[in-house]
Order: sequence, then structure tokens, then C-alpha cells
Amino acid sequence: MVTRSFPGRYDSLAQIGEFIRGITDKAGLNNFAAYTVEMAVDEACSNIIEHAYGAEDQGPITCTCKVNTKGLTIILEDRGRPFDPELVSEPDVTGELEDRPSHGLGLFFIRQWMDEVEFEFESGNGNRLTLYKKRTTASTKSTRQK
Amino acid sequence: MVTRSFPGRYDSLAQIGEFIRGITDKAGLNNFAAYTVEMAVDEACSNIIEHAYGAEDQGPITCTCKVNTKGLTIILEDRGRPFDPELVSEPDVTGELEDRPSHGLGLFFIRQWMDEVEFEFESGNGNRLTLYKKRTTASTKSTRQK
Amino acid sequence: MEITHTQYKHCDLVKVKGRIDSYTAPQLAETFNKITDDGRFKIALEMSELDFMSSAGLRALINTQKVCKRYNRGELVLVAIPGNIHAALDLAGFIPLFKIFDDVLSAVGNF
Amino acid sequence: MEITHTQYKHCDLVKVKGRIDSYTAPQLAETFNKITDDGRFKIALEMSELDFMSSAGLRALINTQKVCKRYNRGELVLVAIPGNIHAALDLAGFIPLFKIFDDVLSAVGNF
Ligand SMILES: Nc1ncnc2c1ncn2[C@@H]1O[C@H](COP(=O)(O)OP(=O)(O)O)[C@@H](O)[C@H]1O
Ligand SMILES: Nc1ncnc2c1ncn2[C@@H]1O[C@H](COP(=O)(O)OP(=O)(O)O)[C@@H](O)[C@H]1O
Repeated sequence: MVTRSFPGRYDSLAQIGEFIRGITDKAGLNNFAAYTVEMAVDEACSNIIEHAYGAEDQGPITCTCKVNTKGLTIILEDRGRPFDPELVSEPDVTGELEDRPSHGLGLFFIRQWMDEVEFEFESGNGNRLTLYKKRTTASTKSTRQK
Repeated sequence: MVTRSFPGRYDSLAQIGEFIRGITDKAGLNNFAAYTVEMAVDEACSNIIEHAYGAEDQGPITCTCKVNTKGLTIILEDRGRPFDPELVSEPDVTGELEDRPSHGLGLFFIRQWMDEVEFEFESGNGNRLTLYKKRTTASTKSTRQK
Repeated sequence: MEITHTQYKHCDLVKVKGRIDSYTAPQLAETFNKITDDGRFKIALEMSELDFMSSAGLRALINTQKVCKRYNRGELVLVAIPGNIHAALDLAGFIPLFKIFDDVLSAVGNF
Repeated sequence: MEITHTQYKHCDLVKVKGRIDSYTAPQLAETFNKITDDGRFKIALEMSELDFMSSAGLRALINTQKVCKRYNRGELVLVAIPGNIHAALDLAGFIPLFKIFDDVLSAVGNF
């Protein structure tokens, strides 16, 4: 288990990405699985800064990673406002160009690309987002090949 | 001294070029000097086929090469009609596009790029064109570097 | 992120390298805006050296495509999309919205 | 000699490799003629892999340039000219008659 805290700023995103790539490497995820984790975490952290904190420099993002034989768990914690993801509807990803929303893809990517996604809010403790990515056969194989 | 004979056909030109590159390599000419010799010989052989023989497959082109410390001599012989190069005037290489001739550059390249050019005709023996290319300091240097 | 912009006779080529996330995407959007504000709506985005693109980057793409395609005056085309980014564009349903080219020459030549 | 011809929206790209002499130049001339007979007069000739060009090749260039430039309808531009061939074009006084580009992208983008 590794925990690291980052300032809630957009220029932390590149460092968070690097940190996550280190973890996905160690977990032996294949290139594409690693990319989906990096992207899901990036989307979640952007949302924390933009929506939970409402601006940059309002608080930290804490990132805890656990690797086991079955997969990789990443927990993101912030002290911003609570959020009920159930209220967010799926974006239109099939309509004509003019009907396409330019917002609302972040959560969609997180849900599509992670195997489990859980949002929790405890007053006093803030928000906790748990992302879980299973090892696929392919990724296990690519680990063995190393 | 090396002598080789080629059929007076346009598809001999590539082989003649290869033969000449072999000679310029052996003579240690630098890349550009070698190119000018290859081009002069190509122009001369094209003229032999087109003008001296008047068509393909009318006779051979004989190519004799001599290398010495001062430079490279190439003698091209054919059995086609005689030719007085004094009658050919220099092409216009400075005018407007519309005034530029599309013919008449071959002889010009031969004369500009070789150090000595001599046309001879002996009835019964046909034409003999002697091309001489001096070694330049640069080419001698590049030989020494080898 | 590193952006290079070259203006050709009939189109603009934007090459983006590195990472597009919420921090850097505004620069890409600004590059596109400068081009379209100039009345130029034929844009090729070269992505071969792009490592990462979040939904902030997708936002810049879709917004620019809307501006470019309006009144049929042009379009944004995508060039040399890396595999992972292609998968993201695909999941977002962007593939039918953009012409895709393998190399810049065909992209620029298409305008 | 090997010739590749690609038609783009605003121009045609001809790439020639190997050796242009009296034997092969007619093929190059024919490629150019097919393009101009099609009513297309903006042509880029990519020469980076050309080893040799005799005056027969120069002839094809100048004839095509005359056809292309007539009525201001286009031009033949030269791309990535190898050093020795550049020297020959220079000696023949061709340099002022052709726009020259370092790479195909700028050549195609210029049309
Ligand atoms: N961590 C969060 N805290 C509060 N609200 C959030 C959070 N994440 C997402 N949201 C809400 O869900 C919406 C959809 O989020 P998302 O799909 O990431 O798209 P976007 O951020 O582009 O709007 C956001 O507009 C916001 O209202
Ligand atoms: N070997 C030759 N035999 C006879 N006539 C020649 C020969 N070489 C050149 N000529 C004459 O000199 C002219 C100029 O030759 P050149 O400069 O090579 O241009 P081109 O062959 O393109 O006409 C030719 O048109 C031809 O009339």
C-alpha cells in the first residue's frame, strides 16, 4: 500500500499521472489497462479540483494504492463538497455533432474503464472515491512474460 | 586501362553509369566529381545513340578508361555519322521560362563539367570522344583520407 | 505538452506532443481559437507523439469541430492517433465525428 | 527508376526514385502529361531518393513547367533535391525557374 498527497491544482495532474504509471507498472497491468487507470484517476482528480473544491488550491488530493493478485485498488480522498453521482446522467455518445455535449465525459470514462467505482461521503472526513481495476488474463500474461 | 563495349541502346545507359562509377571510385574522385563524369558520359552516350547512330541498335559504344595520378581519361568510340561540335551553339541558361530550349543541354554539361573534351572523326574508324577530368585537390584529399 | 502550429495555403496543421489534461488543454483550445478567429476552419491535428489525452482534450476537439463544421466552412481532422487515445475517442463516440488520417501529408493534401 | 503518383485535393505529388536518363525519362514525362492532360497543373516532384538525372530529365522538367505555368494555372515545384542534382539544375540555370521545398509537406501545403 502506498499513499501520497498532492495539492489540489491542475498542475498536479501530470505528477499524479506519473505516480499512477509507477503503480500500474508495478502491478504489471498491460499498456492499455494502465492507460485506462491513468485516465480514470486523472478525470477523478480534475473533478475533485473543479467540482468538489470548486477551484484550485482549496485542499489536497490523497491517493492510496493497493495492489494484490486480483487487481489494483486506488482510493482518492478530498475534503470538498459531497457529491451524489447517481444524479449525473450518461452523456450522449451517439448523436449528431451539434447535439454532443462538451462536458460530462469524465465520469463516463471512470465508470466504463474501471471494474468497480464507489463514491462515499462521511461528514468530517470528506469524500472517498474507490476505483478498482481487475487484472485481465492479458495483463497477467504480460506480467509473466517479464 | 579498361575497355568495355555496350550495345548502342538507351537501356545500356544504366550499365554504362555503373561501369563509370566503378572507375571513378577506383580513381578516388570525390562524390561530386564522380557525378559530373557519370553525367558527361551519359550525355555523350545518349548523343551517340540519338544523333551519331540516329536510332537504337545501330552499333556499339566502346568505352575506354585510363586513370593516372593527374586524373581520369574516358574515350567513347562509335561508328556513327561524323559530327562537328563547333557548329553547336551554347544553350540559353538565363532567359525567361518560355525562351528556354528543352534541347541542347547535353553538350553544354559535357563541356562545363569536364576539363578537356575532344571530338575526332577518322573515316573508317568512326568517332572518338575523349573526356578528361582532373583530380581536384579535394578529390586527392578524399583519396588520401581513405 | 508542446504545440507546433504551421499555416499552409489551404489548412492549418497543429502538432501536439506530450500530455493533454485539465492543466494543458486550455492551451490547445487557445491554439484552435486563434486559428478559427482568423477565419480559418480547415485544421489537421497531428497526434503521433501525444502520450495522454483526458476528457478536457476531447472537449477542445468537439468544441473546435463544431466551430469548424458550421456553415460547411471546414473541419478538424485527426492524424496519427496513438492506440490508447484512439480507444478513448472510440468510447466517447468521437470516431464518426472526425476524419482520421494516418499521416500529415494525406491530411494536409485532403484540404 | 520508380515513380509514385498521389493525387491530393489541390495538387499532385510525383515521387521519383533511382535514375532518370534517356531510357527512363519518357516515363516521367508521361506521368506529368497524364496529370496535365487531366487539367491538373499543380505538381510537386519529390526527388530525395533520386540518384541521377541527365539532361533528358531536365527536358521533362522544363517542358512540364511550361505547360503548368501557362495561363497562370499552376506550376511544377521541386522537393528535396539531392546535392549533385541541385548542382546540375544550377548549371542549367533551372534554379530561378522552379520553387524548391525541403519536404513534401510544405510543397503540398503551398498549393
Ligand atoms: N468530485 C465531484 N464533486 C462534485 N461534483 C462532481 C464531482 N465529479 C463530478 N461531479 C459532477 O458531475 C458532473 C459530470 O462530471 P464529469 O462527467 O466528470 O464531466 P465534467 O467534469 O466535464 O462536467 C459534473 O459537471 C459535476 O456536476
Ligand atoms: N555524337 C553526336 N553526333 C552527331 N550529332 C551530335 C552528337 N552530339 C550532339 N550532336 C548534335 O548537337 C546537338 C546538341 O546536342 P546536345 O547538347 O546533347 O542536346 P540534344 O541532344 O538534347 O539536342 C544535337 O541536337 C545534335 O544535333
